[in-house]
Amino acid sequence: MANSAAVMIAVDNDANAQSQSPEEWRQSLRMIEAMLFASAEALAAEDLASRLPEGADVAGLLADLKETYATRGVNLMQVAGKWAFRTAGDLKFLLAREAVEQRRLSRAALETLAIIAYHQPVTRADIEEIRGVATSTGTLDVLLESGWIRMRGRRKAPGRPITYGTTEAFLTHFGLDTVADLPGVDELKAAGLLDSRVPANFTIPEPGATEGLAPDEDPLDEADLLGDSTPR
Amino acid sequence: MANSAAVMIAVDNDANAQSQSPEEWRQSLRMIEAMLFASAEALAAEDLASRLPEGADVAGLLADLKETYATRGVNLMQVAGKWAFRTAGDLKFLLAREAVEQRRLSRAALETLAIIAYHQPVTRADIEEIRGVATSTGTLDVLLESGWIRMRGRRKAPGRPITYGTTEAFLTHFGLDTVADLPGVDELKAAGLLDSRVPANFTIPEPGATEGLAPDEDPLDEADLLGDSTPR
Amino acid sequence: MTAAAPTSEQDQEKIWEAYAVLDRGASDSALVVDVDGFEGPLDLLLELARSQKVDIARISILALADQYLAYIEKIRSLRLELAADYLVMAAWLAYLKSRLLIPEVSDGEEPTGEELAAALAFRLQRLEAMRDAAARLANRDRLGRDIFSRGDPEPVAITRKNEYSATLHDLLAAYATQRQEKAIAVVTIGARAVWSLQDARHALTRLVGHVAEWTPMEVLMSPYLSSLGMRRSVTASAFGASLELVREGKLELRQTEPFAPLYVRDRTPLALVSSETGNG
Repeated sequence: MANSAAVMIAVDNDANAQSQSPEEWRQSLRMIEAMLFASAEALAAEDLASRLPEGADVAGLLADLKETYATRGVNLMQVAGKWAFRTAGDLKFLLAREAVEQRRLSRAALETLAIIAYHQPVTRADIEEIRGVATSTGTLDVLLESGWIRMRGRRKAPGRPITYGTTEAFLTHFGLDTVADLPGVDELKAAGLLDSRVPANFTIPEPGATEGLAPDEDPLDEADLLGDSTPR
Repeated sequence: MANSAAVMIAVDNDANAQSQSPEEWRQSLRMIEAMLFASAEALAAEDLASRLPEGADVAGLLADLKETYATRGVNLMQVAGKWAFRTAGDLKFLLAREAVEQRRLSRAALETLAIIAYHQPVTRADIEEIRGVATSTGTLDVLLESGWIRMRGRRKAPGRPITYGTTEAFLTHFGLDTVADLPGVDELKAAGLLDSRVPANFTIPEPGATEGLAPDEDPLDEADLLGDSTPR
Repeated sequence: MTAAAPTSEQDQEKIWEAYAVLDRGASDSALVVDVDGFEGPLDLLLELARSQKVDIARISILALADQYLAYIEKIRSLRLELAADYLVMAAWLAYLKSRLLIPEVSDGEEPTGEELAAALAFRLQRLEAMRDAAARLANRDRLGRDIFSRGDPEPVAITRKNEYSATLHDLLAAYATQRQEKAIAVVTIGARAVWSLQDARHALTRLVGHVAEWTPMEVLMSPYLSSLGMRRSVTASAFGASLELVREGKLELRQTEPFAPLYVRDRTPLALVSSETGNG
């Protein structure tokens, strides 16, 4: 029974947690389980901690719970820096009837989304440079409307072009904890393919964090935030 | 670890289910878990069976799962003959949140409260007579909600109007030992709260006892205690 | 890498059609690539590179340039219109080819043919990497399609609770102020019970013609003196009104000494002297 492994680990964790008795540990696990199960949205560790007994080892409890559920039909996942129960990926065939209709992205939109995700912060010109095609306004609109990308700021460069990045909703939808978890991001970085320049001068930019601004980024102007979301 | 008991039972059940190997049994458990988790409503055993491998022992699987979750933060429950995960009864409190809003009493409410404090037991008509304006239901509601006033009884008079008085919480909040500690005319004058030129016949009452009933008071009717607390 | 000016996405359609025609018309072409359409020259180059069936990283840029140029030539031979950026790319590749074929001495300023080729290879690799990334992203287990959150989340019940605050000072100030205001308000209401001069005149006028004998004012006004607080007001107003009526020649007044009762009667034509006494 694969479950026994999880139980073993849980017991080990119990032994490690000096501040909580096994009974308290078990009760805290139950509480986290209940809160995460009840919510459709992911919950931050701090939110969970605020409802647990003072001094509870939330990180340890979550690790324990994740282990326990790893082999089950419902898994504990880290998405967008938060925690959530989700059905196991291999059981998707069972759940087709629960599926909500997905926004169908055109190939151009999907490619643009990938470029924004891996290269963020990027300007429209950056995207066009990578794709070798002009980006139609519609493509960025669709992505902005989906809530998966957002205007992050303005590049500190002539014309102060708007920079784009991904959102928390993007991470949640694609089941990513952070943009550093994008598939193959490390290999791409190592190959210099996330660089905006030829690999001759080999500086590899990190795909910037989704929060905060890059060193060459300014915050958005007030007008950017007020006006319609479509950049000219 | 309570979970090991569940594991034991699962193993027992595995042995009983001749049609399914332990691996198949485990997989079926995972499937039920995922289906129940993702479903917007409770599912009948037949619903589950129709999506499980042919010949799966749904009743046995459900019993196994119910046992597994019995000690956890979420339980597998049968609701109107159908199955669903629900937060464990003792953890329901985690799903309730109290939003406390700090509010200041309106001038009308303060006046009414003071009149109730000094003149108790008072009826609504008494309050209106003293204030010279009609008292909105809202004002008394707010004061009842604050926990500082209560319905004491009914005046032995035509219409048997409800009488109001202050509570323990009132004394606690305002740092008074008894209502008799409320300052009199001279003290109010000394504190500069009353003009020294108030007419000579100006008096303020010595507040009566907060406990017990006044001679002209009846206890509240049973209906007063049961119904909504808002007197019409 | 400025050679490939971006082409609009509408233009792709034209290219796609062109390609479809080409595909049908030239089945012997070595460049049969089965795609929906090209998104610009870079996309076309990438597809051509893929058709070489080798790792893009080790592609021969020279061979690729040849392929592209041959392909463009083919389309032109079919007299199909080509978007400008495809032609710009063709010109640039022809230039690149010449730089690669003719050995050159690096002057340190201009990039060498190898550097230009490397830059193109990089762009192709990067575009391909992004294509792959997009596909991997699209094929991830996506929320609501492949993996699911709780279908019947249990709502968090938020109970709103108001907490009131007030100080004893607030309470006492409100009480004292209110009681004091009310005490003054009583006086104001008393003032409202004034018998106006007009009321008095109205009452007296109705009596004119019916008071032949000297009659004490108090007796005439007795119906109005009934309410206690009104006495002064009635007396004062009646006196005032009577003076007006005397001046108008309708009544006569008589008072024997200060504060003595005031007598009233209708004015008689002979009673001219009596009116002098009306000065109480």
